[in-house]
Amino acid sequence: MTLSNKKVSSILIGGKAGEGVKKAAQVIAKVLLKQSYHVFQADDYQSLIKGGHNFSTISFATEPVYNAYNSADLLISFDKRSMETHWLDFSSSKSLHYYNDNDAKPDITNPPCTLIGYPLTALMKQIYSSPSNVSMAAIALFFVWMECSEAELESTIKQEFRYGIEDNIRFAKAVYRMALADAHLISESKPGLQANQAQANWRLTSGNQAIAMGAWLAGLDFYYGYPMTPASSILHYLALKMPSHKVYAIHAESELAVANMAIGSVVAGAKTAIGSSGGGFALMQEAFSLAGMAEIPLLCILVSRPGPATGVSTYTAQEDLPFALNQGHGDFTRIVAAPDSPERAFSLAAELLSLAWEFQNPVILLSDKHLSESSINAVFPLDVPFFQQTIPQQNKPYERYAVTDEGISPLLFPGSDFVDEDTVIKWNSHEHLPSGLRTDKAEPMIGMKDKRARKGSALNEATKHYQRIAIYGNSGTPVFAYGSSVLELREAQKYCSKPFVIIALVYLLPFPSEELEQYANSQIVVLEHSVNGNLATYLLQNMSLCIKHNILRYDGRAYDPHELAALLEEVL
Amino acid sequence: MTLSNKKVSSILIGGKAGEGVKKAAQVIAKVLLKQSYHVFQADDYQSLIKGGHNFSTISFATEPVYNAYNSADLLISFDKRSMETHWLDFSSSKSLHYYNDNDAKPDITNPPCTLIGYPLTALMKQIYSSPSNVSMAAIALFFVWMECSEAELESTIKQEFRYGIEDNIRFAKAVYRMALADAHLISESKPGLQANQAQANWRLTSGNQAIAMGAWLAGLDFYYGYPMTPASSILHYLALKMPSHKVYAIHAESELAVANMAIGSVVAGAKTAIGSSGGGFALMQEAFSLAGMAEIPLLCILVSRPGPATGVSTYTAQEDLPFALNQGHGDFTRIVAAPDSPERAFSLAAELLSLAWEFQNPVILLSDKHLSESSINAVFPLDVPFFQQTIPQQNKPYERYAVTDEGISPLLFPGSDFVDEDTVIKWNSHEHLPSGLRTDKAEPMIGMKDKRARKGSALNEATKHYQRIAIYGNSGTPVFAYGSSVLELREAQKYCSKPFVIIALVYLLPFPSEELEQYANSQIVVLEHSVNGNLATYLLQNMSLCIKHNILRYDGRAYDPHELAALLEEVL
Amino acid sequence: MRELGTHKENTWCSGCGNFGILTAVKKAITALVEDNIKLSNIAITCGIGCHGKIFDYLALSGIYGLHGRGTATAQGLKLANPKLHVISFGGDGDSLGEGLEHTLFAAKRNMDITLILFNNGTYGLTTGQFSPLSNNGYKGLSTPLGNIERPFRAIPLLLEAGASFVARGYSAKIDHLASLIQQAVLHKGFSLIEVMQPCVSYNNTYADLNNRVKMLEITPNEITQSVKLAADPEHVYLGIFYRQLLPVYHEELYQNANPVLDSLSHQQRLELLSK
Amino acid sequence: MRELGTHKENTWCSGCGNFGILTAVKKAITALVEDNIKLSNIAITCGIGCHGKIFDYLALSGIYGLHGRGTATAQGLKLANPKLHVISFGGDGDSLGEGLEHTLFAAKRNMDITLILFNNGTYGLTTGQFSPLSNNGYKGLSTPLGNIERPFRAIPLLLEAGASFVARGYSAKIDHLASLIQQAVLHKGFSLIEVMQPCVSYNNTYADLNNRVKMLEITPNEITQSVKLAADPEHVYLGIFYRQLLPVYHEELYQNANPVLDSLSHQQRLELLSK
Ligand SMILES: Cc1ncc(C[n+]2csc(CCOP(=O)(O)OP(=O)(O)O)c2C)c(N)n1
Ligand SMILES: Cc1ncc(C[n+]2csc(CCOP(=O)(O)OP(=O)(O)O)c2C)c(N)n1
Ligand code: SF4
Ligand code: SF4
Ligand SMILES: [Mg+2]
Ligand SMILES: [Mg+2]
Repeated sequence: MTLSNKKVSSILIGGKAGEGVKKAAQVIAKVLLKQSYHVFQADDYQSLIKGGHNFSTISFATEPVYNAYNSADLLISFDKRSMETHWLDFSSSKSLHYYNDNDAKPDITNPPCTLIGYPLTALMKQIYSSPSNVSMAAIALFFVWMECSEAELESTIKQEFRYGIEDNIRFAKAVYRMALADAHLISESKPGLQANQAQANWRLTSGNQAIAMGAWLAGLDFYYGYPMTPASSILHYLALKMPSHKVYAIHAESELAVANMAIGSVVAGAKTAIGSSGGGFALMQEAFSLAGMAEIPLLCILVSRPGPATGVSTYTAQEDLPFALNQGHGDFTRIVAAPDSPERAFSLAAELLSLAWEFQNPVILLSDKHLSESSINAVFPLDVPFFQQTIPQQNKPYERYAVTDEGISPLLFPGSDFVDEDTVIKWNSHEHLPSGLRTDKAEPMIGMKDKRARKGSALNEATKHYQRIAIYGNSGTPVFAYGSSVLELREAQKYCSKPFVIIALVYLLPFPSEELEQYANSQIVVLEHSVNGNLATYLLQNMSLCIKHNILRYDGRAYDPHELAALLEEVL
Repeated sequence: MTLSNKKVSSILIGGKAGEGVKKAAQVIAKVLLKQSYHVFQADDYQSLIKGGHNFSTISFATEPVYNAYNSADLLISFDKRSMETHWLDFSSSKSLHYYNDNDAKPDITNPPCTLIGYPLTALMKQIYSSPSNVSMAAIALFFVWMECSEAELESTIKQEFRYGIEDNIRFAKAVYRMALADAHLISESKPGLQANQAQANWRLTSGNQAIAMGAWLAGLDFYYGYPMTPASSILHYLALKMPSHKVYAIHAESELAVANMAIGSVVAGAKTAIGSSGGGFALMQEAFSLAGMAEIPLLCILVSRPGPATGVSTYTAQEDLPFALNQGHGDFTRIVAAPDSPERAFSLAAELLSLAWEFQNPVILLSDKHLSESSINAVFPLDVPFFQQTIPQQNKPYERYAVTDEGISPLLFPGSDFVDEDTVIKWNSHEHLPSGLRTDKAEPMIGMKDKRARKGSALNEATKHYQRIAIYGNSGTPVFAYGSSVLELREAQKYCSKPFVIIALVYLLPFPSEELEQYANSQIVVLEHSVNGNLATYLLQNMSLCIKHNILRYDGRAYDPHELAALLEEVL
Repeated sequence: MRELGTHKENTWCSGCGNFGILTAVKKAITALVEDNIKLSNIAITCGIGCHGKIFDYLALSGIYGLHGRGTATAQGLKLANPKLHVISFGGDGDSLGEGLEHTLFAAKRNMDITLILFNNGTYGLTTGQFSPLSNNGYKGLSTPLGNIERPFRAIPLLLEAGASFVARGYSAKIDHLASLIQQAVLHKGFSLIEVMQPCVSYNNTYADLNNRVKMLEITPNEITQSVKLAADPEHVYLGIFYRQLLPVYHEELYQNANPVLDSLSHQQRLELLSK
Repeated sequence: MRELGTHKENTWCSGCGNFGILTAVKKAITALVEDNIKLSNIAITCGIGCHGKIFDYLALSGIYGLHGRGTATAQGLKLANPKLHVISFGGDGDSLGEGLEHTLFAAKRNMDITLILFNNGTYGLTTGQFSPLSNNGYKGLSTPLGNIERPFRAIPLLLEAGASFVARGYSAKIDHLASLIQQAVLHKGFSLIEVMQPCVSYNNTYADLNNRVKMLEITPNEITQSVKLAADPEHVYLGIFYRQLLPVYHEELYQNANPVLDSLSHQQRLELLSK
């Protein structure tokens, strides 16, 4: 293959829920990754189990890819709905569109792209004795397109699928051969990319997987969750890792249980995280406030989707910023940080869990569906902090909330080996004395509130040791964003004729004033997925800026890089 | 009686929980009110049912009294603890201190005040066959001090108590006579105030009662609550009014039930309110967000106490501002307003309920313990808005979320007389089409979010028709505050030698920028009951100001007017 | 009678038991209309889950509520306007997990509403995690090694909580189910119908159910008998397990008043307040 | 053995049943220490209410949790370190109202913790509103005309949910109660002790209880018998109604592992991740 003028290629697979669209895309992404392509896989799906219309996109290149493209080079449609949707929306004359011509033949004379139909349904009927799996066709067609061998196809399927292997291989091969015969028709669409050198430590990783693994590396013992898209996959992933990684993933009866069980586990000394999307997170607020009061280190993961209420469950949004920044009632210190890439999701989860433990405070990791559920070829940064519990100097008697200069009290856990019979460790949801006994007296109230405030200031200071903002680009208008919007911008940056610098807010609270000072009074652009322009408002509330334009998108979808580049050209 | 140089007199009653301290204070306040004194009654109590130490203060004058005083003219102690506490803390040489000398005789030679003990316990033992009631003594002693007749004492007791009337009267009279014999010792402490003309429409009203009645006048049909101090008395008060006022007060199984049952009632057309303190309010967030999405008019009452978590349940605080301003996940319009007096609590509850209905949006009334549980001689402003449901022009088919220019859709309720068999009224927690059917499509998402945003802008505009800020004073440094802090300032204003103007934020969200413009770039002082200075931060985030001083108090107690005046003199 | 369906695309998996329930609900509603119940006096609520989608497929008024809170919302509707016949559709995760408290309190109060419980033994919509009614050993994404809990028994639990009408139907026995629904709605007090609903994607119980279902011959007189039959290890009995008339909450609260329809006018309130 | 009390002023009303419970708990703990249970391996939790104040009066480690969430917190403690004997103190409002779901799920899971339920039939701390166990007709500030609900039956409800040890004590029968607590803590699995606790301020049931309490002679073999005795309309039976050994949740989850004590080191994690 030769290096063409096209830098990034994209594959789009569409079909019904239950047809294995996402799985096929994953397999394809993994194959590409093995060939040392950088990949970005995004899945668009609806809140239903079978039927409807799902599609997945894999964009890949020899350099990093930060986002998925709408305009695909290779389109594969399992059904009529997919075919019509993607063909009309995203096809170019150079695209190749494979479709299932048992489903419906397009009724058009001059297709906008190379259009090849195969009788997939009929073929499956012939071949399968077990339940059929049309997603094999996507893999096979991809192999033809990529000029990979039939043997590789076979071994890939063997590796990636557990059931009905025989039939799957027979079907995949049949499709492969059929398409190979037409290989002469498809050359124009081919990726024509040169692969890089093999990258041993790449993994196809979603944002949620990275969060899970980053927290785990930093010592995570327990994860409590209740299924809620798009946070559920953290629970699912850790549940799978339970036997091998000694991390316990518990699906509790509700988010209220999740948060309060988690707090119990922390009191017993376990490093613990919880997660949900907006609606479930809302139910954890009282416990979040308890974590503030009782000085419970707890990593809380909020993965946003469009709201309010149940909203749109399987799409993306950044509407929860003010909610995340102001979780829980009462005065205590909040920390909120948002990863701007899956790698950052890994390091940030570790950082935040460690900060939580160092300062005995809850922390929030704010992500969004597009970041959490999209996958890339990630390399995990392993040099992340790990909070090592030291056995505290035990003043006798031990006081859970001993008042110290920095506001941080020594930690001990019931049942731990370092605790003798006389030690009493009392955590409390009421205002309390240093001993952990409840109080309602004025003076101890002031003392304890001051202690927590001092601790909070130290915690805010400590965030400065980490990378609180990230800057991408060299010159031009600053464009502010956080979360997956940063990924959108980074990919669009490749195409935008007007230069811009991306200012990614990794730490949102405390507001990274020092790092952002350089932009004071600048003319900036803000990109976010909300109606209200929450990020722009938040920026204006915390520094002096002139917002030239606030790009707001709130239809649950991520930008196509070209579309965003064009938009930026207008507003920069 | 003659008008003395002392403008405000105060009575302080201390005793154990269960001894009727608060009830005695209430009776005394009512008697004063009947004599046309302005009163302010504040109750300091702990989270326990019997024992401990409670005290109530009644400050009164011939002009309005906005707060209670620590320094009392008349002190009545039922037990040793009260005697010692109040005597040492608050007595002046002109004070008169009655105490129960069966409990403990003070061991001091030169008391700082006139000190008179009576053997109350022994007397009760003699008199009572039924359970004794020491609070009668307080009423009797007050009657002597105020030079009211024994007959008036008797009729007051008859009116105010239901059980054990005979014994109560006998005991009260015995105390009265004993004290009358010592009347020559007490003249110095006497209030010496001239009563005003009788005010027929005054009622002794707490902030919570005013909220309840204001909302009721504006049409309240249902109140759902779950007990939580200091919000519970709204539930209790309305439960009492149920038969006479046709308002239904339901104590549900939890705050989650409260909020979701309330939403159900709104869907059936009932004007509905809910209330709690921070911890319970936190549990209502998901439903609050549902109200935002489904366009549910709902009055939500948040009465603050010190947090975080369970905090200090029976004291006051203003720590919940950021939490109140950012309730619920997802983008929708929030309205938050805080009464600065019991009268305003009445009008604001009515205003907010009407705004909620006019714009089909949840609203938050933010109060605090000191405002909600203190009582004054209030006059209810009856000219408050009342949202009159009009039968909407029914486009056929009816669409619950019809897209309109102002963003407001016509309201109809299942089961109402105006609904025919063909009308289908669908409210939805998901993003939805105008029909109320769920959608996850990009275009209708945008349409509906835009509609709600338009409605939100109109709602924000509409708040301008109401008094969004209140100004007290003519000249001097502006001192900003909200809630009960305004009351503290108004009373302190009487004594502060340096002039200041109180700027009370009644509407907190939308931020009353227009009204506050006149203070742009001023040097101001901010008073609030929080550690973090949330109000100061909020002001700075929304306008350009120079905060000379942020007075923070966070021990759960309100300021004494003289104490605050002195403090203000330092910082103004 | 007008159409009870909507134009919303149905997104249940083909073969899902929910289709049978939808048909049964429509039949029951049709029968209720014949019983002189007005469509405009029926209100529906639901939680979030595959079951909840029935809200979109029925041209009836109501509110598509929050996950787990449908029964609370239903109670609020009934209290505000007792003229309404309120039907709440709940999932097993929804009504016996996230929203367990509301379900049990609705029963405790004998609130005059009907809960149709879609028992598919799984969290369908969120891709098949175990539910409070899943069997021990059930494998799902959150329990890849198998569910280590034992299931609740919906009917005995609700009976213990105070439900005054308790029945079980099967999504594949549409006419029987329709008749249960009709009776449940007509029952004055809290009625539960547990519907055995195969989830073809995550918990396909058709074969097992078809083997084990059996019609109850009579409604037992003794509650212990109801419990025993409902929990029979061999058969999945279908029918009405319990039915009793007990005071209903809204009448205990305000007898025959109707809070919404009798709501005091502004004038009446002003007068009362000025007294 | 060291002192089990603290210096915190006791603020229960004099005569409150809670005093008896406190004494019984101390006795039970003393006995458990004699059974070789270490004080440092006992952890307590509670909700908010008068009952919760016991947390301040016991020199034992643990967390004073949120209203209604004590049982959830207790489960988290146990799961993290199964060496701990976890005792949760719950009010009737707390454990069967606000936190009903956690209580029933702890039972369902047969989580190896002990719940001591302070049944005073009222919300004591918030000034005596009706609770989920209050009788019909009970008058409180939120129900001035009388409670229109009927109470849950704590023991039958918990049995139905799956509790494997269920008992009832009386705060005035301290030794008996202490022995129940001791046995409950030693029981492997979820144990409930419903303690009849007169609230002298809002629900003084001493006279009634003293009249009606009766000791169970034996623990029934049949669960239906347990339910019948627990719900006896005439007598308030005291004793153990049910006891059975069933798999406990934490062992089903990780057998004999101890998540906290066996937590992987940084190095082990790095190695595993690099594989
Ligand atoms: C507060 C909250 N938590 C979680 C979710 C995500 N969620 C949606 S449906 C569902 C479970 C569905 O299970 P079930 O109630 O049994 O319904 P089914 O899909 O099986 O019909 C969950 C957990 C949510 N919508 N809201
Ligand atoms: C979320 C929340 N809601 C309400 C409260 C207020 N509250 C404190 S204790 C209590 C009820 C106490 O009743 P119960 O659990 O029976 O305990 P008891 O006082 O009777 O021992 C309530 C409602 C709270 N602390 N938290
Ligand atoms: S996932 Fe199960 S319950 Fe949901 S629609 Fe499919 S078959 Fe039905
Ligand atoms: S209110 Fe009742 S439960 Fe609470 S301490 Fe007093 S007597 Fe005990
Ligand atoms: Mg289900
Ligand atoms: Mg109680």
